[in-house]
Amino acid sequence: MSSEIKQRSSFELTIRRLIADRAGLVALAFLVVLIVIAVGADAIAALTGHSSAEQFRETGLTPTGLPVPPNAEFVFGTDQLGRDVFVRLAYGARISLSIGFVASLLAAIIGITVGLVAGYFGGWIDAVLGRAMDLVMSIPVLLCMLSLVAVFGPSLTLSLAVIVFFSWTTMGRVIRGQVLSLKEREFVMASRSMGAGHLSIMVMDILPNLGAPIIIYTTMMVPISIIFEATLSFLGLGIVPPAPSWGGMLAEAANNSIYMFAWWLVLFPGLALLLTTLSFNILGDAIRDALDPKSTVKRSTKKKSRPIGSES
Amino acid sequence: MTLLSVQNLTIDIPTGDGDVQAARDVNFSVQEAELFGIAGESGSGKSVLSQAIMGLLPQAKISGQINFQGSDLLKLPPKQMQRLRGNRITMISQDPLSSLHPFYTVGDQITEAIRTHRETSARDALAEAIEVLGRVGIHEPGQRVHDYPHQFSGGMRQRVMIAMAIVLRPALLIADEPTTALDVTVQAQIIALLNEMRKELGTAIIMVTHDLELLSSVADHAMVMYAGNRMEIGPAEAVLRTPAHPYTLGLLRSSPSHDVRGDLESIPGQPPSLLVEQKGCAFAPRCALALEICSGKRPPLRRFEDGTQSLCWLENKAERGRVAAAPVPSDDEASQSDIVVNVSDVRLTYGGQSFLSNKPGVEVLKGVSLQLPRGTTLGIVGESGCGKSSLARIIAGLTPPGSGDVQIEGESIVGLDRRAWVEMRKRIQMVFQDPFGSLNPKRRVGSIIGDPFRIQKVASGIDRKNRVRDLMEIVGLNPEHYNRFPSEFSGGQRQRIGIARSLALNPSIIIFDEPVSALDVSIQAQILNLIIKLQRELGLSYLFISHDLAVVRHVSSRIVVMKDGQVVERGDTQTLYDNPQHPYTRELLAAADPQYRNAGSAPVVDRGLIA
Amino acid sequence: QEPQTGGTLRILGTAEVDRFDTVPPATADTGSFFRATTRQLINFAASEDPAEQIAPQADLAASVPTATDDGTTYTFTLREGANWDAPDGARQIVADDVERGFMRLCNPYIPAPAVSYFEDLVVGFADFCAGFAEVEPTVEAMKAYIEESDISGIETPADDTVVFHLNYAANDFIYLLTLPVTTPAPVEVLDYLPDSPEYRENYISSGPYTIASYIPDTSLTLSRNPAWDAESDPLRNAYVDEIEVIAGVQPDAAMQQLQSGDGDMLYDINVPPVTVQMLTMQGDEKISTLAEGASRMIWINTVSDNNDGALRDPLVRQALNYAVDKAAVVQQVGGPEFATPLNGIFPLGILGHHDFEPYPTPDSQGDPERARALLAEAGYPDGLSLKMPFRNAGNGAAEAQVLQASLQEAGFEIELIPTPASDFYPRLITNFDNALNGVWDLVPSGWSPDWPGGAARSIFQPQYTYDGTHGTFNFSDYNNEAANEIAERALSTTDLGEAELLWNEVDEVVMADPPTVPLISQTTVLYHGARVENFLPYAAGGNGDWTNVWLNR
Amino acid sequence: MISFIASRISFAALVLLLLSGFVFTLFFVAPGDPARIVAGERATEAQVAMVRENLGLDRPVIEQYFSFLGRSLSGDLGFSYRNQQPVIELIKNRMPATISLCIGAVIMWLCMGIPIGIMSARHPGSVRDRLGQGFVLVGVSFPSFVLGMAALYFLYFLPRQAGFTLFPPGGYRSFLENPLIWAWHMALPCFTLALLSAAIYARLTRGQLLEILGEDYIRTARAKGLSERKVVYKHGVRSIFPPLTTQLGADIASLLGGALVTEQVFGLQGIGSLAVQSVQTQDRPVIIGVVMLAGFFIVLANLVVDFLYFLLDPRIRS
Ligand SMILES: Nc1ncnc2c1ncn2[C@@H]1O[C@H](COP(=O)(O)OP(=O)(O)OP(=O)(O)O)[C@@H](O)[C@H]1O
Ligand SMILES: Nc1ncnc2c1ncn2[C@@H]1O[C@H](COP(=O)(O)OP(=O)(O)OP(=O)(O)O)[C@@H](O)[C@H]1O
Ligand SMILES: [Mg+2]
Ligand SMILES: [Mg+2]
Repeated sequence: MSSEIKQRSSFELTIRRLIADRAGLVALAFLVVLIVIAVGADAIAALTGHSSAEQFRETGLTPTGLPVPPNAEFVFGTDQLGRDVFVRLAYGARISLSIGFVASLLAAIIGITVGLVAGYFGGWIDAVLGRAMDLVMSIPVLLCMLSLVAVFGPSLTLSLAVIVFFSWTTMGRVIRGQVLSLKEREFVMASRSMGAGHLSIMVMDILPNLGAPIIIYTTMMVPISIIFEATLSFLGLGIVPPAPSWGGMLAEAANNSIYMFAWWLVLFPGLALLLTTLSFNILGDAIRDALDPKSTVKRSTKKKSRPIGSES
Repeated sequence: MTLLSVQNLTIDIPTGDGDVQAARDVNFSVQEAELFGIAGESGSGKSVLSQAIMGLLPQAKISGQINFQGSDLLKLPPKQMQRLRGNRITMISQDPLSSLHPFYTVGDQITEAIRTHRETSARDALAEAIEVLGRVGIHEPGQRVHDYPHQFSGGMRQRVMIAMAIVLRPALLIADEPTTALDVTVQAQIIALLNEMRKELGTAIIMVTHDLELLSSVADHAMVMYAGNRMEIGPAEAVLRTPAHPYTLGLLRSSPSHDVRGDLESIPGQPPSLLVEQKGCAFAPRCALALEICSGKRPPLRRFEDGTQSLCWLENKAERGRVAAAPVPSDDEASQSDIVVNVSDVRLTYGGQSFLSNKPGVEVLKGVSLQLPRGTTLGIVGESGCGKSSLARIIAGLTPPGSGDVQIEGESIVGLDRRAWVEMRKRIQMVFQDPFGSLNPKRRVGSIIGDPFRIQKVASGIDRKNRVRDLMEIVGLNPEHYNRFPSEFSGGQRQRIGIARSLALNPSIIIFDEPVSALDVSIQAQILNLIIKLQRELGLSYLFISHDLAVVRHVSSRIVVMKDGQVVERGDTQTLYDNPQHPYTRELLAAADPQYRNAGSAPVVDRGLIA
Repeated sequence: QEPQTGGTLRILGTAEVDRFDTVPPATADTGSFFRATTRQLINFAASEDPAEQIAPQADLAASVPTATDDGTTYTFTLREGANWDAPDGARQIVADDVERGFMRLCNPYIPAPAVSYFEDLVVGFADFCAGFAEVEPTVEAMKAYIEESDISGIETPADDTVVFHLNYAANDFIYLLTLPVTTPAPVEVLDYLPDSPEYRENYISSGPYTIASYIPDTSLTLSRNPAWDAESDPLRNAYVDEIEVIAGVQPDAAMQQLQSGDGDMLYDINVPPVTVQMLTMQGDEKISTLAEGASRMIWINTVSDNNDGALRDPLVRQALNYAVDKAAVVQQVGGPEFATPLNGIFPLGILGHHDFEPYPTPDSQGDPERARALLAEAGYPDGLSLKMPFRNAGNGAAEAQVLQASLQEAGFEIELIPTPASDFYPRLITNFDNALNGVWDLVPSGWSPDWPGGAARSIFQPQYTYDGTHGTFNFSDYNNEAANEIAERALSTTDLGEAELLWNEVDEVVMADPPTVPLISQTTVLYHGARVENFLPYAAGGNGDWTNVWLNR
Repeated sequence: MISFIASRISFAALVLLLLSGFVFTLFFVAPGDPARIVAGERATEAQVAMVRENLGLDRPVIEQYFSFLGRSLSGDLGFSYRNQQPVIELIKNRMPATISLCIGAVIMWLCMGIPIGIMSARHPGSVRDRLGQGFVLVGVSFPSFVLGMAALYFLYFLPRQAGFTLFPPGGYRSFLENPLIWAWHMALPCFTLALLSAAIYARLTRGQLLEILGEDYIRTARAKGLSERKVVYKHGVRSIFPPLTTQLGADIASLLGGALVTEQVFGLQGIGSLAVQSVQTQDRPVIIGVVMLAGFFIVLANLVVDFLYFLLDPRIRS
């Protein structure tokens, strides 16, 4: 019976530690709320009666076309086209989060595959893949993005492709490094001595041990991708209007100097971006701590004690 | 004169899971120029104790007294403690490889120690560093002082650590397992060196170790710890020849001795968790002589005439004397002609073949030949780096030999195609040194042991599960623990998992590559017993690799001695012991025999230390 | 307030002054620079009065001549004391320089697009250009050709007299002569390729300022031209000593600097409507407006087979005209101060503009019902799906979304395609193949005439006529013989009043079969720093006149 | 070492070759027409054709590419379509601003990230730790254009409106002319750019240092009787330099990207804004020049980083 309880204890412990981390929990809660908002953006639109692209030229704009500040009808104010910022933020969450998730996921998959293969096989395969990673890292990202968009025109797919193309290398390097040391571990040798093939070793023996870096780097990559998209929007290379993304909203506010007048156009998307990034980072930290009990012990032991350094 | 006296020392280390009670009411004292030994299983609190004396446990809750030269170290302000540390009290630790800063030269690190405590010019400090390096036996210290730690061998690094520890002529030197990470031959030299320092400088030495044999030969007084308790203390001779406490006795009985083969008497079970409050005797659950009272009440202190004190309910010393071990089946019964492993003139060179570098490769194996008859054990000994593991990997088919041939049951394994190779796995299996590293930490034990079935596509589903449970039973694991992760097992249990896995496919040959060197003596005995039992019951043939002669001797009927990639001597165990032919074999034997390690008579050959 | 001389005028821009030479195509903003360093026969005065802004004045010419020979001959006398800042000292600008200037226009190295206005008009110019096109684009070959050839329609009987002979009467010829491309050229420039680094290094100014230093892409400093004689120049006062044009400043940074007094004027930066409204609210009076004849419209692709050629049907195009909410577009760019709804092809401030509403909607807010009805009548009761690329810069995205919103309401499903500014005209729109292949259905576009005022030709000809060779800015080869015929009459009459009526008629004829949806007439809003006094809009530069402001120090 | 440098240089050459090929193809795959931009929007087809011929754009792509390669080998990157200046000249003019920006930012982020990381690692879990990490996280949470604009608005515009000057509005001043003014002008842009990466370094420092403080050799240092300060700074911090160096190498490419936006916002005429400008005007020779230059610098910086690593870690040295 006790064995039944203990069966899951490693996973359970991780979850317990995760729950014990209050900051991590708050971050997680925020992200969950955000996802709910993103998924339920249509409901929000229905609730407010404002769609994301609808322009309220009478109530949402002054006669000279200035946006109106937060009020009863528009809780977060309107933008320069008289659209409801709140509703657009909700839809923006959808797009920004999808970009974040999809880009990080794709980049993670590529990075993991390449890192795994390079690290595991070593030799010329590693040399070729390693150089390929170096090559990608030697490409001035934004410059090439600029050129690419100049040629193909901006689109969500292109933004995604570029973000993915330039961000898988981080994961690839980390994974490769880990695999290099993992494949020297005796349990790999043990599998080999039992006749396991390369694929079996990579998938059954090495991959399960990469959980921590994969989760940590993927969570870190999500906000980075979201911000990257914002920068692209600023340079006019982002997604296609009238679809809103947070970065695009910020870029619109920035581009027409409208932020000097309409603070709400910067504040709300900025806040959304800030909280999301913070949450992902805090969550990433929390997961890392939870996955790596060593660091938890270290932290919690030292938390209670006086700092090592104080001498007086 | 008493240099250090520790009284009622209790140490609690707070962790996320609760307080670890790493030391409980420990008392002892150390005289000037004395060698005081502390022994005990892993996790018994030896290191915590020595760090507490050094004042390196700022986060711990410490009570009691540590009197050093008249002042209580626990009450000393941090600044003053800092002044003592590294100056009057110094420390060398177990792992010389990681205890030196990799980015500073050896000289820098020694002069830093000097200049922290004494006003000297950099130049004088360097001269002093060179002098002390010479004293610990580093050749050409004037040049080597500018080298980085990685340019030194393990033994030399430990010498540097010692140099750093004695350069300020401390009153007390704490050596926390100073030789565990080193080769037997190097070990002997380090011990000799420490003894010499003790005599020359009058430094008292606290030596922490779990090598009881070693302690009995060098220590003046010895203390045995278990789960944070001082179980026994007294003159080393007395404690280790006629132990009072059942725990000490158990430890001694678990050690493979040089003259007896057969089953060892191991201490069953494993040490308790230090997170749990101890009510009675911590050792009670594992103690063969336990009384009812043992688990309920804290045992009293018993004093004996020979000066030993023991923390035990038994009024008399625990029984001394060995149970006659069941004899290992004689190899003569096995037909010498049925050779299951035949290695002929195997050579191996690492590197060198690549066209990118024109460096010559390192020749690791220089023509090794050996035969393993069916149902017997062939022991392979040799110092670290002599190519034992490389040889094992070649025989196991994991590394192709550079040249030469390996035949398993008459079939060459060189140049097999993938299918035949996979098929060959069923005949020969391997058990690895590190019970922590050889099990995938992220997979459940059931699936680890079932791996051979999965890989070889032998059994699946319920069938596989049942077979795994059977295997677990064979090696003495609770089949209920099928779904646990390796981290939930102790070292000894993990090694059992490894053995169970190697048995899965009913191999005829198992290669053990240092299967017990990472384990405590008590656990080691359990595993050795298991190995011997399995051989008896399943008629397996073993290749047994170790650098510990006693262990090899205990299990093997024939022994091969390797040095620098070559076999220098071979023969059946008894003959080899009684009449070693090769000087290296003699050296090994000498280094392993405690009688040789006493100061003065140590055959200090500086071989291997100075590269 | 008394004018003050001296000081350095700081002009902020995102891009640098793109051309030093008047021949290669330049942005309209470069007009301000040309104003300071070059002189033309005719020019405009800097003024706050909209009428005066577009009245041609004599610059190099001693006076504005009237046409003779039924409007086909113009005779100019050059002003005395108007000098080149030649390497060997000041030298009088002569008639040959004027002709040389025209000759350089069709050089084979990098020709001036505006040459098309003169090629047919000036006698013998077409032949000259045809010959020039055969010449190697090297300095030597081009110099030789210019030196040995002649434009028969430009006579230089004396150093101070130039006579232009036209193939037909053109009542806007005087306006054409205000174009920077008509700047005379000194003999020295023949030694350099047009606007090459050597040309820039050896710049010869004729205006009150000349180049003191130039760091490509970063800054351009103008200092006083010693050869310039104030007496000879009625239009420029040149109060400041130095003019520094600083490039690389982003629009909102520039606005901040202007408000803080760290900058004086803007170069290629349009004042964002929001900023102007903020400033107006704060009671800032440094705001002025300038009507240059700029307009915005939606071009309709009438040549593609998209939607089975639905857009070829005039009914559908009329539906589009009914559908668009022009008031929203006005609101979007900042309200009535900045723009007025436009219903014809000629914007406000252009000779030919008149108030008419061929497709009236309430308050210009669009009439979706009417549009739907027309659509249904044309056979598209379920509406149409249309692709609309837009220029993804500045106000482009906002405008496109406003248009999308009102068109959507009338049953037009609009797919927006953001296009980088660098691609929009050069690659997407002016490439006729894209129209043919249906890459776009609608495209929001803008047009400014090459000169202000009597510029109906500069609006009608490039956009609404087709003579067999594809015109770059006539995106779907629109042609209307009736309109062409009326326009010809409007151009050749010497009576400007009659010309105006004829142009009105042209407008109506075109709009009856609309190739476009006119959106708004735009007014440029100008702003300057607090130190700047006497800020007078200069129509041909689209900004305040550098040569007439002074600094309040 | 020599073979290492040689392999690095040949890799650099390969990178540049591939980059140039990439950019070249990119601009030929699409029917973008620089000739039209040069000839002017209102030029006729005939005029555009004439310009196209003069620019050599009518020749086969391969031929253009190889003639470009040939010329660039001799250091000639061609002329800008836009203002006909030699590309090399343009880039040379723009270098000081970008180099100042990048170096300044690197120094600033190291000066922010490492101390914060050290502080955090010394007191993990403390309020100071959380605050430090929070501060740097704000840096990564905003796109750099927002940070830059906020910096300009709050640190230049508002004080200026209030009647005093805190920071200049942007623009680049030569270091050689007046280092103080240079520094004053570079402060905000460098800070903006630095804030982006400071967080990464603070966290890296924190993590690495925490790990290193648990190493045996740190215990040795303590056992020597060194003060805690010395233990942390001399023994602990010294060990985080190699991993930091590696990170630095990996960051060079994104640094250039960040510089691009920062230059835009602060009106610095550097390589980044040159790139934006050239892309906007399809100034192909300049784009190719800039991309190749950037690639070259990234490879070069990585070479330097490798060399630094080599100097910093004696284990690799021998
Ligand atoms: N810093 C620490 N924080 C929490 N627990 C600790 C710490 N250091 C040691 N312990 C625990 O204290 C107990 C005693 O550890 P210690 O290192 O003294 O054992 P040891 O006798 O030296 O063993 P070994 O022979 O393996 O070195 C162990 O249970 C260990 O897990
Ligand atoms: N993959 C490898 N590449 C290069 N050299 C190697 C490799 N594996 C081992 N060596 C070297 O070969 C020699 C023999 O190694 P091996 O592991 O066989 O020694 P060993 O006798 O098993 O030592 P130990 O007792 O430490 O396990 C050593 O010098 C080692 O450094
Ligand atoms: Mg220990
Ligand atoms: Mg003539």
